[in-house]
Amino acid sequence: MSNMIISNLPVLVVLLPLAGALFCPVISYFSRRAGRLTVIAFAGTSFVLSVVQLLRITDVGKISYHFGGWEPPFGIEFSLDSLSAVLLVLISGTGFVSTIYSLPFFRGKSRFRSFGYYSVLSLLICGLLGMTSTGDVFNLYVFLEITSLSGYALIAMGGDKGVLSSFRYLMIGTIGASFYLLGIAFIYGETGTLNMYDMSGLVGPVLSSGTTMVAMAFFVVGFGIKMALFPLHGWQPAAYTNAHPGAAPLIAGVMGKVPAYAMLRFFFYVFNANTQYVERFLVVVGIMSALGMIYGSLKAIRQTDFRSMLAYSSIAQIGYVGLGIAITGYYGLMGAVIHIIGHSMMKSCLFFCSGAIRYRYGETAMERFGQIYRKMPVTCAAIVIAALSMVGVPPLAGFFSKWYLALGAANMGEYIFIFVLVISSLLNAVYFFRLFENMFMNKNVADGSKGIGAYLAVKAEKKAERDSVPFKEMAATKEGYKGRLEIPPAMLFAVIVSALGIILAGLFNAQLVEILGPAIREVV
Amino acid sequence: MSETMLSGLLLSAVLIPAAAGIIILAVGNHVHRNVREAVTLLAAFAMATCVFSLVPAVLVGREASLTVMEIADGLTLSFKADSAGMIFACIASSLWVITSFYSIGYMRGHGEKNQTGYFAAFAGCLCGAMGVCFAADLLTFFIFYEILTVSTYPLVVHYRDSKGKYSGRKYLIYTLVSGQLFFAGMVYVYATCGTLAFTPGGFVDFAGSDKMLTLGIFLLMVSAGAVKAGVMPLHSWLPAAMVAPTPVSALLHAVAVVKAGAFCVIRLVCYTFGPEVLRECMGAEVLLWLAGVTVILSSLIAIQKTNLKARLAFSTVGQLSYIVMGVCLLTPAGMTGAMYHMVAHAFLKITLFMCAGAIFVTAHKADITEMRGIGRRMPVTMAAFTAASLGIAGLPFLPGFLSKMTIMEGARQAGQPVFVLILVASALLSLAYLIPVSYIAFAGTKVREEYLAYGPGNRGEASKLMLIPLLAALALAFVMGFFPDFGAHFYTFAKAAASSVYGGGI
Amino acid sequence: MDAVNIFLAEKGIYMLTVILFFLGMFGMAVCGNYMKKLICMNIMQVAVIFFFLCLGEKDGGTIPVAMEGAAGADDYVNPLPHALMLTAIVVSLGTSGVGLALLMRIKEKFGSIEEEDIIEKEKGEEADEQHDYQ
Amino acid sequence: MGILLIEAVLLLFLIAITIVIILDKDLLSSSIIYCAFSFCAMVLYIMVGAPDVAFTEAVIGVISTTYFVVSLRTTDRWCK
Amino acid sequence: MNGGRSKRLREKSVFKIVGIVLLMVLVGLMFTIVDRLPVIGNPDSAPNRHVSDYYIEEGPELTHSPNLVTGVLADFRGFDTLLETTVMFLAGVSVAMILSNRLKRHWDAGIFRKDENFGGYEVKVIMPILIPVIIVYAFYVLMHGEVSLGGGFQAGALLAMAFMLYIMFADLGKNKFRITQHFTVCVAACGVFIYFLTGFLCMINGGRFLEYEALPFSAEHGAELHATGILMIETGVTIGVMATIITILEAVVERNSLNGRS
Repeated sequence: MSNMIISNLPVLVVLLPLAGALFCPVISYFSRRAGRLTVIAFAGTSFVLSVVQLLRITDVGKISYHFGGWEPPFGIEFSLDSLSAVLLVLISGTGFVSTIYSLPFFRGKSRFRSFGYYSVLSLLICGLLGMTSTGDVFNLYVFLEITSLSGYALIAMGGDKGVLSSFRYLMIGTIGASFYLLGIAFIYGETGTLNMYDMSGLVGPVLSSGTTMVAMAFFVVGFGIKMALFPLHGWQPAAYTNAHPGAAPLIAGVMGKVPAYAMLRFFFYVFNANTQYVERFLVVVGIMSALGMIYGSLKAIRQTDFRSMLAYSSIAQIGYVGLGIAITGYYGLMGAVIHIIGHSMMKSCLFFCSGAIRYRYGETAMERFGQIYRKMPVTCAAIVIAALSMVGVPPLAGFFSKWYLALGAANMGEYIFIFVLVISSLLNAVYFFRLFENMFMNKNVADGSKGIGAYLAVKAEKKAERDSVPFKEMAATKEGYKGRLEIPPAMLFAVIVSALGIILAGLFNAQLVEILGPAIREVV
Repeated sequence: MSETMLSGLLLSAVLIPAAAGIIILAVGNHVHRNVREAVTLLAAFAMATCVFSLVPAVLVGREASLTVMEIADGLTLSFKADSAGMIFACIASSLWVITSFYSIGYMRGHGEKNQTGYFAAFAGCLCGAMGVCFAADLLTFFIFYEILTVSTYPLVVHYRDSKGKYSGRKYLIYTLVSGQLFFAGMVYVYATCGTLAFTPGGFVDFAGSDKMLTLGIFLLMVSAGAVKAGVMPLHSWLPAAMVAPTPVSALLHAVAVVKAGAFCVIRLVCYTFGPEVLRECMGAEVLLWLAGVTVILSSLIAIQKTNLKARLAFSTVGQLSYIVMGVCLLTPAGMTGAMYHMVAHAFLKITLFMCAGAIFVTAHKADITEMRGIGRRMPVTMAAFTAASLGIAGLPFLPGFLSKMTIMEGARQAGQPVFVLILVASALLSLAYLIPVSYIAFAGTKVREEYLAYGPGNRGEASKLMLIPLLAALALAFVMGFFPDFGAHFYTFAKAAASSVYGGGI
Repeated sequence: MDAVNIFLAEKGIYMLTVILFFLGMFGMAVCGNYMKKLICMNIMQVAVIFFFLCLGEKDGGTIPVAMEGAAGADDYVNPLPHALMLTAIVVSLGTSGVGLALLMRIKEKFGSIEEEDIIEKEKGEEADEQHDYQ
Repeated sequence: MGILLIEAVLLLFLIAITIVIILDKDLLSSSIIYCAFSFCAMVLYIMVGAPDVAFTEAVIGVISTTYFVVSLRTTDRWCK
Repeated sequence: MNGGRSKRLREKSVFKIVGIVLLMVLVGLMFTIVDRLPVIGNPDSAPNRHVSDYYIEEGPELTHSPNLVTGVLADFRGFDTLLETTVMFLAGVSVAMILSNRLKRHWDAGIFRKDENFGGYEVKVIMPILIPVIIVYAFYVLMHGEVSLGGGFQAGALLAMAFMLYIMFADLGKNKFRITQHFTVCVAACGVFIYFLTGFLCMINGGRFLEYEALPFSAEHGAELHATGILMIETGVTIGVMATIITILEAVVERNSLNGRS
């Protein structure tokens, strides 16, 4: 049994969340909680297996899994190296934590409504895991579609404004996916194969032809839309702001990063990045991300809503990753990957805390965050840690990705990028310290009766009377939050884990660099 | 002592304040006040013992070094206790003990809110300061430098009112911007020189690139130190930070933040760029003249300030520029004088600030004009104030005198007679802005009616918890004046550091 | 006329597909009505699918079902694009299904599916109501 | 061979249909025309030699047109 | 009001002109690019040479399915089709979730009968004939997936269409068989799970995911197993697609009747 698991690790890691999503509707026919718990159990197993896989890859180096027993160019192949293995652990970890985090949002909900959210969230995790581990170009398209569709659904579940922003995201997202499909068509027209490794061999002689250029342009636009790179980010602020509070950490934290990883894999592992043809596109990506870093931070300064501030800061942070891709040196790439890992932890931690504040006080405008640290000390500590890490204060994760990016830029002689890095982190400092001022110095204390928890309690009470079943007392009540802990234990677990993740990613990033080293040195 | 013992002491010196900060933050509100204060005091004593037990080893020349972990690709978080670091560490740890007692008295006396945050941030600052002293390479130095910046912010905005908010913003703008410039310079240095480890005499050599680039990179990096040390164009956050409670100003101006800025200049000038490179690219010249101007200008401004704490702030700006000037003279004597002036200024300035705090808490007076005849009510405090101000001015038998003389010797060695004049002029100016205060306190003719009641019989002295640390600091200063090598052998360390950088010769 | 036919046979088909693709995208951008945007989106996806199929075409190749007569590789059309395009068509159905569901919710909330009315209503919106979320 | 290639004719017809849909004011007629579009695309796929894809396109075209028409009952029928 | 309107119209027309100009530029650019593509239909262009020869020559023997497209679809790139069915299931669940934030009332076909006079004589006679034929045809298409045209999606869609016709025209009064969205989503989940199970069985039996030789059933030679594997997959796809289309239809129609306009 165990060698079956070990030999089929890549598939199990990706498909367990899918199995969870399929079981959830059937099981929740019998009992509401069992449906949710199956999804959490499957996501947990997938996380454990991805850790086992990472350990196996650190000593084996590369794993290639052929579906249906067919050799790669003919069948589909999962190709995993240390780069994708680390990302798999990150995605399944964040996914597992956010499934637990969303439990309190569904207390007292009808059987039908609660299983839907959980199976869509589980499919989002499966889509993200698949996008990271696939080695086949068209397979990446189908996983991209799964991720986008579950993204549309989760954003649409965030209320009426969420529906509108989800529709706009659907429009632009489909254009992005069609561009990517056209890119595949052009590359398929030139090389005749769909397997990335095989394609990297065949694309060499054809690199200078016009069609490959267009294919690269379409990839840049397609992935640019999906990862909300600067000029193509129209959909992103509204989508991240109005997403469902339980899914916002996963969407904002990880869903924006995996297309960036896919772009990195395309430009470095399929088209080798040192030829001057690819260089042109990387310069374009560099300009887009540099402008994005400045634009995102400036817009974030002007926001009053906490979530939209974080959304605009995500545009700036994805610019860091684009910068790393444009710098192309060993350190540039390393900086991009470390920033993907660091920033997804920071952003999901901030969205966990924003969801917790919304659950307890129902507040999202930053002015009304005054004195909440008295009642929610752990959440505010997590916000401080994540914000300081975003600004780039040394011992935390944000500093070290900036360090590698700046080092890569200095080695490559592009000093303008260091200047942009400095400006962007200063602008970050402006709006994050303004957040601290609002949190620690404002006098207007948020009142506890408007929180989502209270809202759920009221509805559950009405429902209990309707079904004349004894109403089980919840921690959140009409008058405010009465629980022993500051927020429900599931949420507190998520906040603490992500805050610890930031600290550990900061302190132990040298070990992370050692693990990622061989995979990146291979293409530099 | 064995090698592992030394590195163990080194690591614990840095970790104790951090652990104390975290404990206070986590447990502070749920436990009785005294227990929380006990944690601070315990941590202060433990750190002081760790640092002072390192002194004999470093005196002998055995540098305790320790690599904690690999922090970035190819770079390690490593500590090293060399003589320059020891001076700053000993000042910081001994004064933390004194300031803790003082701030307990101040906080209790003044009935401050959110004290837990205060003491935790205090411990955080000390952890940053310790890291800055013992850092063995630029990256570790920058990490703890930023920790110091960030953990001082809650102290500056302690009163959480609008005034506090604006001075906090000004503080952040100056320190974060200069921190990022330092970061950019450090990246360039690592990219070109391949290493960041401090070596006496400097390791930077931008082969081939022209002088202007080296000057540019040097100014980029030294701006971080200059901001914290309050060199003139970048000093305006320091008076603005006077909004904070007095123990914080004491900490800011004597123990941690400002000294860290001066120490950063020392590390950059002597251990990173090195005297030859700077002499060639005129970097030290620029800084030298800036410091000179600062010394004169700040003393002039101090004279006009009627608020006692503002006056002391500008006096700090001036005194710190002594240290920067001493280092930038690029002569062994200059460096020794600068190092020792750090010690002298620390003990004397903290006494002045404690007096100002005591006056504020007991007599609720901040402005000098309202202090006519306060000597009748608080003779001991005002006597200490007068003694310390004489020490700052450079009276013999007080440490200020020895450090000023050495810096003058350094100026003579460097062939810059104009700076000798500047030093003498500033000594007189410092008398000009400090002595009037004690004159008003004692010999003032129009004594205010509220102090008439006080006479030799009844005194309205400050509480014991504030008076004892004040007198202890002054006593230490006096002892330092007679025996420069008392306790932590500050003067020998200064000479050892100078000789290691300039290769022998005082 | 056959010169035109030859040109059409070789490259003309691609050009017309490209026109159809950009027309679909242009329709999505210009049409004010959200329903029409959805229809244009489907048209755009059909254009992409057809473009992919043209890549696999062979002169003289029959449909990709193995018969006794034809044995070699030149007798059959390339089956790979067909397999891929089945997926793309089903994906386009899924996307337009979700789009329509969103459309119905937008109609209920904003009362119309015209871009201008929605933008006006959206601006008039005061702080978003906290708890209409699922 | 006077006439143009079959595929070219069908493509021109598709382009014409798209222009009509863009300019049309009545959404119900747009949906019906979209069904014609789908049928025409099916014929195009057969011409290119892809019967499987044509079969799927025919079926899926009918179903998506049904969705469009059914959802028209909620959303309004006339557009600006 | 007219001023506002004309301003908006002017804006729109400017916007349209800019759009058309942009369209022209893009299409012109694309023409130059498309020139470099291989000529349509020449047999030795890259896509027709490299991988597709293997599919055409070895395909029928290895996958035991003369229909090459189903061979590629279900066997060589079987994983894609699993993901695609998941996309369908995902679309079904998300539509059900998005349109579910209202109190539930089960709808009936009345919404159609009230408007048009559906009860015509022809409908009553023809429908009972037509619906069974569609269902039989659907099963034919499913079973013949490998031999001739057809496959999971087409069969599933046909069954869904048969269901639609049944709901619209047949007289529901007689039987009280209530189909809730939760039920149809569960059926879709079971369909996709059958597909997943096929792959999982191969994995348990020692092969790779979706490696049909490793299916635990007994068969004379490998190709037989391929055929059973493909058939199992096709049934899974059919059930999944059918149930999803019905879910989306139910959700959309149910939303109509709740709007009180029916």
